[in-house]
Amino acid sequence: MLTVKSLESGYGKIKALFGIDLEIKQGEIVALIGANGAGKTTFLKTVSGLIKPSGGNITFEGKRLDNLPPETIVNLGISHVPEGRMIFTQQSVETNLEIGAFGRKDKKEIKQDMQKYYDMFPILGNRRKQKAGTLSGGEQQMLAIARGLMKRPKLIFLDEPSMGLAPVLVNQIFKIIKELHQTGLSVLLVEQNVKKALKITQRAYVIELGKIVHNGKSSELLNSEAIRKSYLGEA
Amino acid sequence: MKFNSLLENPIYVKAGYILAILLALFLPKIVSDMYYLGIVNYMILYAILCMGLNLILGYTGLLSLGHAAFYGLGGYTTAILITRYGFSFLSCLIISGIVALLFGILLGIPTRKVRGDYFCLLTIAFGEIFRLVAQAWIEFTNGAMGIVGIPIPKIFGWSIRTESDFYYLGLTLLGFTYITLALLVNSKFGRAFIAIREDELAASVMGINTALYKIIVFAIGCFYAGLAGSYLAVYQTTITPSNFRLEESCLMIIMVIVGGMGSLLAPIAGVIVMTIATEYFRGISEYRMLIIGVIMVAVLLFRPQGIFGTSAFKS
Amino acid sequence: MFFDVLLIGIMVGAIYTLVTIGYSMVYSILKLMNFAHGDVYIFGTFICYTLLSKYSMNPLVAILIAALLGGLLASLVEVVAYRRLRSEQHRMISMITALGAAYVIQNSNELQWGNQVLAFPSILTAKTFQLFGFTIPITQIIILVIAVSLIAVFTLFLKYHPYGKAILCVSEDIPTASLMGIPINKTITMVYFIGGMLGVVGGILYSTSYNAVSLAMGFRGTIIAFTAAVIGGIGSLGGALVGGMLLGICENFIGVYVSSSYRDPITFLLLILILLVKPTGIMGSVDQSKV
Amino acid sequence: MSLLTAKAIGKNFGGVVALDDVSLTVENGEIVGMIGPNGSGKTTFINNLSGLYAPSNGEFIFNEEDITGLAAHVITAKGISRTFQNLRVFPNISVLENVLVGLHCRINVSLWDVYFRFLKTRKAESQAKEKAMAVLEVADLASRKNDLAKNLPYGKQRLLEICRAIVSDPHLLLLDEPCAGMNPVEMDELADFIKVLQKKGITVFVIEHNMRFIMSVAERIIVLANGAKFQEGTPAQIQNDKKVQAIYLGDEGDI
Repeated sequence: MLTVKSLESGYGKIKALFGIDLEIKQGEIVALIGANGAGKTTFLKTVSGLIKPSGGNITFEGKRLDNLPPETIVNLGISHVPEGRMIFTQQSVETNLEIGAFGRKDKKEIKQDMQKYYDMFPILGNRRKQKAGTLSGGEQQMLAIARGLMKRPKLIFLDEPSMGLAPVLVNQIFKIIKELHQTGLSVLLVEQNVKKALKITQRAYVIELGKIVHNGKSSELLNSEAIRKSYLGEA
Repeated sequence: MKFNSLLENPIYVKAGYILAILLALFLPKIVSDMYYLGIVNYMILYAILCMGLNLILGYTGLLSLGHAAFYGLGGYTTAILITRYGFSFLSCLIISGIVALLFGILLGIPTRKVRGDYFCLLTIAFGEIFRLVAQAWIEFTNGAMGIVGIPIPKIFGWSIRTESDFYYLGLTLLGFTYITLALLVNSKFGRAFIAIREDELAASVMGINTALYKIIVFAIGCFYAGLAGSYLAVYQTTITPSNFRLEESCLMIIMVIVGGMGSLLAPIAGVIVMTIATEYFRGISEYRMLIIGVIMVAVLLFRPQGIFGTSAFKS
Repeated sequence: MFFDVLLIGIMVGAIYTLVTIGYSMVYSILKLMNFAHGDVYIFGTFICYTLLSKYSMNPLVAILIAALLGGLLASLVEVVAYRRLRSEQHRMISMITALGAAYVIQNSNELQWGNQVLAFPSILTAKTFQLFGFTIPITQIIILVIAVSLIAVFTLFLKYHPYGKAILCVSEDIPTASLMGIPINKTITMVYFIGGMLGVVGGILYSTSYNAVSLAMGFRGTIIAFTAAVIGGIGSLGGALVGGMLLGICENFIGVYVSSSYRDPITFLLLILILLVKPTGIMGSVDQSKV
Repeated sequence: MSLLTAKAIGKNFGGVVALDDVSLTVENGEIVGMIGPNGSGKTTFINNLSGLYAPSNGEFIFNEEDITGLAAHVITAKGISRTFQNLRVFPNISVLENVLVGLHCRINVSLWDVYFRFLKTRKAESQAKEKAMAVLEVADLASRKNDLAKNLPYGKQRLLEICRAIVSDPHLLLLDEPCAGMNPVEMDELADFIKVLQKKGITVFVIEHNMRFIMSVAERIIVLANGAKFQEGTPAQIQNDKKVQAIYLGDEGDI
């Protein structure tokens, strides 16, 4: 579905990715893990078009994505739920969801989808008229995910969805991600909560200093020494 | 490319400087047509203004659209002191610079609190207040008619009458401007100003009192405008509020940009190019200002560092 | 007397609000001081003047054409002069480019219409009516109604139309908005278009109520818009309304009770004082930049 | 007496608690590391210490002097220098000039001197240049002194930023993620460089994500989580601490 070959990218002159190869198959849930500053967010931003790649190529369902603007890429079916949630804090919960569906013409179904997510996240339903900035961190994360789903994507990128959330909420978010995958959505999950991420994903890539250093079945990586090292250094 | 490598060779550069200085010293002997010498005198006037503005704009990165007001403060100070109170030109010149400097400090104080673009608005507002007050306060400034009949200035017995006299007076002021600016820019203060332009926050953790330095730089830049205003008053023998309109501030900015921001002598190139362009297009005078505007936008879009400016303003 | 001044102040305030909206929106999205704003609106006002006085066109049609042309000019300026500069660059450069664009438009306007004050045809009735013992001119009421309803329409557009919401989201966060599929370039051009249009209508209303149009009103308009936007807090519609009204009313009172020739200096002084006391405007909030 | 004592530092941003009751000490000559997940408040701590923000609660005692809430330039003059997470060299001036800006508060020249005492100014300037060059020599940047800072490779720019910070002979150097964006070779060079600085008597406080780096450089590590101090110990202790592992790797939990 998504194939990334020797992708290079960075900010201005500063390179952050040095030849990333990554693949996601239809219906898969894949984790991309690595320490802070390893290049995870840069990778997502490059695929979704926020950063222009400096080398390599990205194909999604046979179409080249590199050098397309983000608004085109999202319309091809990739939703990117950015790090730090980045909801529109001055707008109502409802407006945030409507904006998520920007460009969709099927008004009725948009309404249905919104209702679906209000049912899925009742707290959002209760606060639909409230400014999104007044939501708590966990609620904002739910809103960000729901907003990302309003486009009816085929593939969704989740960047650090558990960041800054209380443990109870973290579990809840991971449950939601698991359920989403079960509905047939393909997921690429970037996480700092490595263990949980490996638990709910099928495969995982480990990124270090802009390069993929391991990849394989999540269950195998879960107890691997390599992962611990990647995070805490050699003992 | 060739031009740049020529600039890098110290021998050519030195020869160039000597040639330029000789040319400057003997120009009135070479240019006999007073009309052209008059144009050169205006160039000198603008060079002083633009070098001062460049300190604010190009070195420190503060956008000031009120430079004409400080120019005007100098002009009115000299005009009023000479015509009404019989001050000597030299004392007027100094007082004019100081008046502009003091107002510069006053207007510079807000830079401490206010963001860059709001500061720009402040300078516009100040410029307009100055012009409108000069227009409305008829008892003091003679309103829109301006102050006329400013007498011929004398310095230590030297009466400055002819275009050539004014040329040497201007050249002296320009030399003073250059030397004092060079001293400042090549000191730790100059580096501090540039650091503020490059990254104000980083500058502050380098131990630079950014709030104070912005006031200093603004006031010093305005000081030169005061000098230029004083020169204008005696050179034109009349000044009116319309000498100091916002368009004048814009023109100075255009000159600085075309020449190049953040390099000491570069604005002079802008002054020369823009003055010649203005003269060249005189034949189609109604389109002249339009063409100048187009040049300005084009320069900004395609060569924002100007002819000789620093790469800080390049994309 | 007091009441008349207040009424005119409110009318002028409503007009200023129209002029301010576009300016404030642009600022909130791009953080760009659009110096060309006033020159665009005076261009539209001149167009309307020509259509009315030379071709005796139906006022409504003339206003519509003028507003459309003004909007187009504003978007043209955006595409030609500002778009390239939107990427990372020294902020001062984009500000000066805006200044350059203003210069070009202003000089083009001058070529066409000169720099004299022209008599703008009066398109509204000069009749008055009595209410609670006050004489109220109908012109001012009509102008007020037009201005207020345009502000209302635009507010509703922002609140309910998908593109309106898109504008609000773009002004909050451009990258995230693009992740939602919002075409950023198109949206920004649209903001310029709408801002230009509203400005032109404001300019026409102002000119018709004073029966005058001149080149100098353009630059003054830019300053007014900026001042009102800053006073009210940049980027919010409410702010534009508060700022515009406050400015319109203050200005009229100063003009009548203090001195008409010191009207503008005092207004500008007010601006300076407000910036000194509360740099974020009366309704604005503080933003702390990330280190 | 410790070089730096932070007493119960707290910082709120409009109701959001970024730092909560953080107390720590830094001894003279130490290299102290601070780690913690994203958003745990590390940079906020440094920003408060270096005077970019004023803390909402608590106080910083530096060299037995209360420096809480002083302006950034004053704190620098007192001997605390810093670098930035997102690299803030002055891009359009030369390498040498960058370092000279770092010397700003140590060049004893007033405006009066600039205009009226040329000889004094010249002497001060040339002394400053010598000093700057000496620092550039140590960092192996001397040969590139005339290059614009932005034309250096990324790793060298990072190094330049540190040179700029240490040229004023600070007592305490704060490094905010100095490794970000560096490759492993550059990181090793940096680690060596920091140890050289320590030998020169500079106390170093470093925030870093890269564990390999911080474990090899720091003598003592403080772990921050959710704005509060979470753990403190030697690198070995921190590495084997189950609780620290949990905040970095998370737990499996019941999903």
